[in-house]
Amino acid sequence: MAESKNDVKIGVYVCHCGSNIAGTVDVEDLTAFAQEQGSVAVARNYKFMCSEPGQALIKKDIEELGLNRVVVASCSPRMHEPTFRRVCEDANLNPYQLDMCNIREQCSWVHKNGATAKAKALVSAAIARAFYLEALETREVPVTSAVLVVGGGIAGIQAALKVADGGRKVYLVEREPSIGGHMIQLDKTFPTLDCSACISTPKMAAVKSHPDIELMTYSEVVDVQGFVGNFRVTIRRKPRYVDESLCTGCGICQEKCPWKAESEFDCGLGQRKAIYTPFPQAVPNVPVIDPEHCVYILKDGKCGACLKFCERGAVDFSQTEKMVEIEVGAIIVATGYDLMDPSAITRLGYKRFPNVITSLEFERLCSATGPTGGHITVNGKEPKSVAIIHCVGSRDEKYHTYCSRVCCMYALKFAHLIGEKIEGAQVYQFYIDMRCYGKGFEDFYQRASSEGVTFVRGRPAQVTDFAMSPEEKGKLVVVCENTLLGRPMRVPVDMVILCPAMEARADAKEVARLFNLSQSADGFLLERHAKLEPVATANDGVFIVGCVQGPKDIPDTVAQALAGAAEALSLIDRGSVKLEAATATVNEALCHGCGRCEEICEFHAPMVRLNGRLIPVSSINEALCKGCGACAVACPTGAISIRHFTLQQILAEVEALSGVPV
Amino acid sequence: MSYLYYPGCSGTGTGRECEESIQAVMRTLGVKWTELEDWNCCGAAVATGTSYLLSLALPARNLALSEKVGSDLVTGCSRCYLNLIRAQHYIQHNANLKENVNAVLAEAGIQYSGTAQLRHLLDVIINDVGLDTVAEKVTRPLDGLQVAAYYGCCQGMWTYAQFDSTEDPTCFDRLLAALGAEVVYYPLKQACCGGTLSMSKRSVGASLIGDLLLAAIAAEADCIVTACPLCMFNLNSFQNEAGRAKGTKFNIPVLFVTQLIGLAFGLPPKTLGLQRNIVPPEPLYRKIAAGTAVSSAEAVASGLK
Amino acid sequence: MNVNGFEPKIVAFTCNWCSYAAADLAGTSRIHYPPNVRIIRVMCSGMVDPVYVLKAFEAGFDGVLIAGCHIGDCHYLSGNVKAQDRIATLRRLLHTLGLEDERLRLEWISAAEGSGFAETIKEYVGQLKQLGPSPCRREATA
Amino acid sequence: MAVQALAPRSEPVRVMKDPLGNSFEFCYQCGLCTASCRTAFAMKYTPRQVMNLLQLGCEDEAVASGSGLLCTACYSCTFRCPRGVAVTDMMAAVQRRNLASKHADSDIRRFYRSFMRTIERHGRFHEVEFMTRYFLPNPLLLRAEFGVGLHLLTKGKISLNAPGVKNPKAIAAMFRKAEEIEGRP
Repeated sequence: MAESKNDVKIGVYVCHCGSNIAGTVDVEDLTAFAQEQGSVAVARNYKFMCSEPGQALIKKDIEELGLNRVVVASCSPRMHEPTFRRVCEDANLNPYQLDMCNIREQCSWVHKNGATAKAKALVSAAIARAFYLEALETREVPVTSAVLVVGGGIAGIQAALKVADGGRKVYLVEREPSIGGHMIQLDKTFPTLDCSACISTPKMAAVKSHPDIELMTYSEVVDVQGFVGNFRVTIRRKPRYVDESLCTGCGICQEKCPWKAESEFDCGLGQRKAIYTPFPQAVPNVPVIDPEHCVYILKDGKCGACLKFCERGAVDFSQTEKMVEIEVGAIIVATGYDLMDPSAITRLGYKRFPNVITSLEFERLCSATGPTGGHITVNGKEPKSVAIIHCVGSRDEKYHTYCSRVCCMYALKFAHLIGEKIEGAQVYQFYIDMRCYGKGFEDFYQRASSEGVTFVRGRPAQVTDFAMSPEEKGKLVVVCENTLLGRPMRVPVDMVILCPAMEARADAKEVARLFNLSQSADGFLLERHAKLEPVATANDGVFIVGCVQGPKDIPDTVAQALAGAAEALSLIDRGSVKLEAATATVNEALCHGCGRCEEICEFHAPMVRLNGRLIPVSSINEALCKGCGACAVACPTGAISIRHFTLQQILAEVEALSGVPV
Repeated sequence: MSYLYYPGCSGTGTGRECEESIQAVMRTLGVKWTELEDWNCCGAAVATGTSYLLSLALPARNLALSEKVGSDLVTGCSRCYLNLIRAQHYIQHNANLKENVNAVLAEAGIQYSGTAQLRHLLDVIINDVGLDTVAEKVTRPLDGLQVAAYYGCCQGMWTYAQFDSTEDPTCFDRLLAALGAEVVYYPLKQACCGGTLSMSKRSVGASLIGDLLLAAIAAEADCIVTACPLCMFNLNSFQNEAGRAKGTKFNIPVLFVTQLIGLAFGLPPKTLGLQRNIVPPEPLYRKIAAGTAVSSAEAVASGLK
Repeated sequence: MNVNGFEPKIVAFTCNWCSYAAADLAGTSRIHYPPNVRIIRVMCSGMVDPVYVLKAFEAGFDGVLIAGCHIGDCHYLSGNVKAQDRIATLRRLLHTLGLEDERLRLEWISAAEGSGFAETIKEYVGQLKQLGPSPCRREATA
Repeated sequence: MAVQALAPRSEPVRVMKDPLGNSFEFCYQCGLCTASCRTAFAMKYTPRQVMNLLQLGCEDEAVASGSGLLCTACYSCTFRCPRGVAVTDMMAAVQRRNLASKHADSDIRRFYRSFMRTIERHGRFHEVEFMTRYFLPNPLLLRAEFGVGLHLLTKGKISLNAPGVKNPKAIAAMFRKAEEIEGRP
């Protein structure tokens, strides 16, 4: 913008903010000071600048005095910058020609003496910077009207359905042969005790039949390119060796397949065939062939029972891995959690004693579709007494410092189910704190307590088979302190259920890298703001929902899933995205095309390519640029600068700030 | 390689048989070491009860002495090892502590820099000498001998953290297996023996010891093997008291690990100080002799029987 | 030594997402601290060009504070790490100018650490009082 | 007998606040320390309760209870503590203060004192001197230990002339310096 020094007309507006500012800062003195600064056409103060009359005051000056810069000395820009930018826009002044000067949060509220002096310094700096402010254009780019949902657990399912019901195309990608996630493994759900399968299978079916959802199971996202509104995603589809279009899900192949393997779905408590669907209600109801156990694949050609018996000829060993590329405007990551393997804590005896099991294993034992048909038995024996140990690997700096949030409640649920299924069974809860914070949780706690559950407050040190009394012979003994009595306790039981921590997926790091997200210290993915942006992330257009963000129960997970859907919908329904105007820009004359900017940028915004005169120069993809400035600092020739935070602007601030004595 | 050896106070007294067997076995294994010159008591389990600083400075003096020589410092006593490694660890992680400790050491005209290398006897036998070498030296495999491997507590928590698992160490089992012995499942293998409580608070000490002995008997072990002179002393000396506490009579041999290794190597019991064991170990000899095809002549010659 | 009546002048480059927000929080929670510090808002600590720091000393500031999000929390993933890496080399440069290490300070202050921000400033002002005026400034005045 | 209600105290706790690892403030009372402790059953206050007393500022109560004396320093609690509290060091500190206080059991105190005295004098442990110091004042003890003592003698496990360090004075000097730096306990 060709604008000579004397064209610059700055208006300075000092806000009293009632007495919040005026009580400490001499606003009259400050206004007078501002008036004397170069290029300042007018300086005024007013009780409440953000109020209607205050805004009108500024608008009037812009229009009548032809101001082309505005400095508002009031509260934090994080508070009212949007307000005053709108004021400028209304008066046909480019919003980026506003500078805010924070004389409340960072001056009047934190100082007594020297507040006015500091305010002067800040104002002079704002004025100095304003002088160099440039009008910036916010660009808009169209948005691809489709959403990718990664992960087919209850979070992914709910998000996919909600977006699709909004009439938008959804791609749902699931790594396993079927959707359903952890929830479909559960028996009943707290606190309402409705059957997990009964409430989730209809949702799974709805996904399958929804015209706007393209379901890709047994598939993984391998690459993500592009930016908010315009992602290009590559998906690897693993060979199923069964043609989804032909298979009717009759199940004859599984019946006839002679080769067995441990069932992942049943936590290894049961078995499945080499060609299998993880569970009867699988969606899609199309088996996969597990190459690790299929003898046809291992010893090429031997067996082939499935081939012979499939009437539709759906079995197809010629299938190979396929790469699919899709374009979406938004991405919802719902990859869930892993259950910690408690064998790390050897003293609790998991894997040493068959009757020490994890919560998930117990869910399978309880489930009618489980390996025992819903009978709680280990080696055919029904336990008469059960110990449930909370906080295994949670709230423990040796493993995970956080609380896993769901264990207290499902532990109560377990107690109830045991009482239901085993006449006169004795159940002990070993807890540290009962955390029943949710809706209906406390009632459930009360109910469980009334059902003859024994609560022992104390973290057990050991599960041992060393009997110190006749009663302990042949039992597992839980050793702990009853912290309410201050007495060591030994509790003999027939079965021990461990409640292991929910932890970040083993591959959370790769997922974070893939979608350009950050992880919090505990390994879970990081939301943009803990309170106000719970599902948004540092990467615009990518949202995280469910346990990928941290341990959650089903209601919270679903709530987040729907929030994610809303975010995705509001993004693509806008049809276009405004791109940050304060982005990096390259002065081609200075650029040597060294590529330092390419290396340092986390968002792949800069790219060195030949320009019109076939000289290698860097250029910034403004859609990708977040305006963090890393490249500008890294640039050896100073060819790159950040709009709205230029070298000139900031040096001018420094200069001005130093001018006023402390 | 050659080592510095720190025998610890029990070596000349209550733990004499441990010391004798350690020397005999290490000689057989061809391990070269010299005794740390002018070593002092590590403070045992008692110094902490008097002064935090002393409980670190006493062991630190020995570490400092070893630094002068520069070779690895080896000890066969878990309590000594615990105190030494604890001092090393604390001083390394707390500059202020290091300053104070060195101020105390200055009185003895010495300074601790932190370069000392500390090793446990088992660590040396298993990881430096190696189980293969140990197995080669076995002339009288302990076939059929059922052994309760008693790791001990402070070992479990400190020693094994250095070269094995803290919560579930197995090096002992591997070592004894190399001798041909059958290591029984011993649920209390890391339970504390009560340390000095056996003397300072008998009623408690005796009951702790009683549990350890009961567990070993329940596991049908012919003997208990320990690598700590204090455990050795407790489990041997107080079987009567423990018996009274538990309403039974105990008479189960308790051997120091190198005593059992020595037997497997065919060393004469006397050189292993076995005659000093308070609970007579003779029943084991018969079992070993029976379990292996040795002519009675040999047996006599080597003093078995 | 504490130069009598010497009031150090500090410029703080704070990142928009964490440390600037922390300064705001100190305000909203009315936690007082010395007025010796003047804040310049940048989007990211990784945006602070060494030139700004040099300019600040040239302009007579006694101390420069660069404050960003804690490692791992950077709004731009790793801007703060970049800042950290840069500081080392910058320090060496300042040495050659005869400026003490303490005059350039790097702090991670999250948006939740209002009191942390105030404390940092108090502490830093005290430290600089001990240190006395910046050599550059002394030359300027001499 | 009426139990006096416990009131939290404000005076600073004197047990070592600077161990390696966290201090008692971090304890959240899960009881894993006690559960891992073999002697807790014999303590008036379990390790967890001792931490709690320290949190409440009721250190004297903890010291008087003598619970610290039953700690065998096996470190199970410290290694397992989910909050990284250096429980063993805390217990040792309580133990120190007990031994130095009027609450100390005279035999136990003498046990510790005799032991440390022999080390102060010789630089190494010296059975005979220890036993004389420990047992003589209380012949009953001697009788209790007679059996064991005899065993040790006959098995040649008591050295009548155990060598000490070359310069015992240096060790004694270390003792004095430590006391000077720390004060007691």
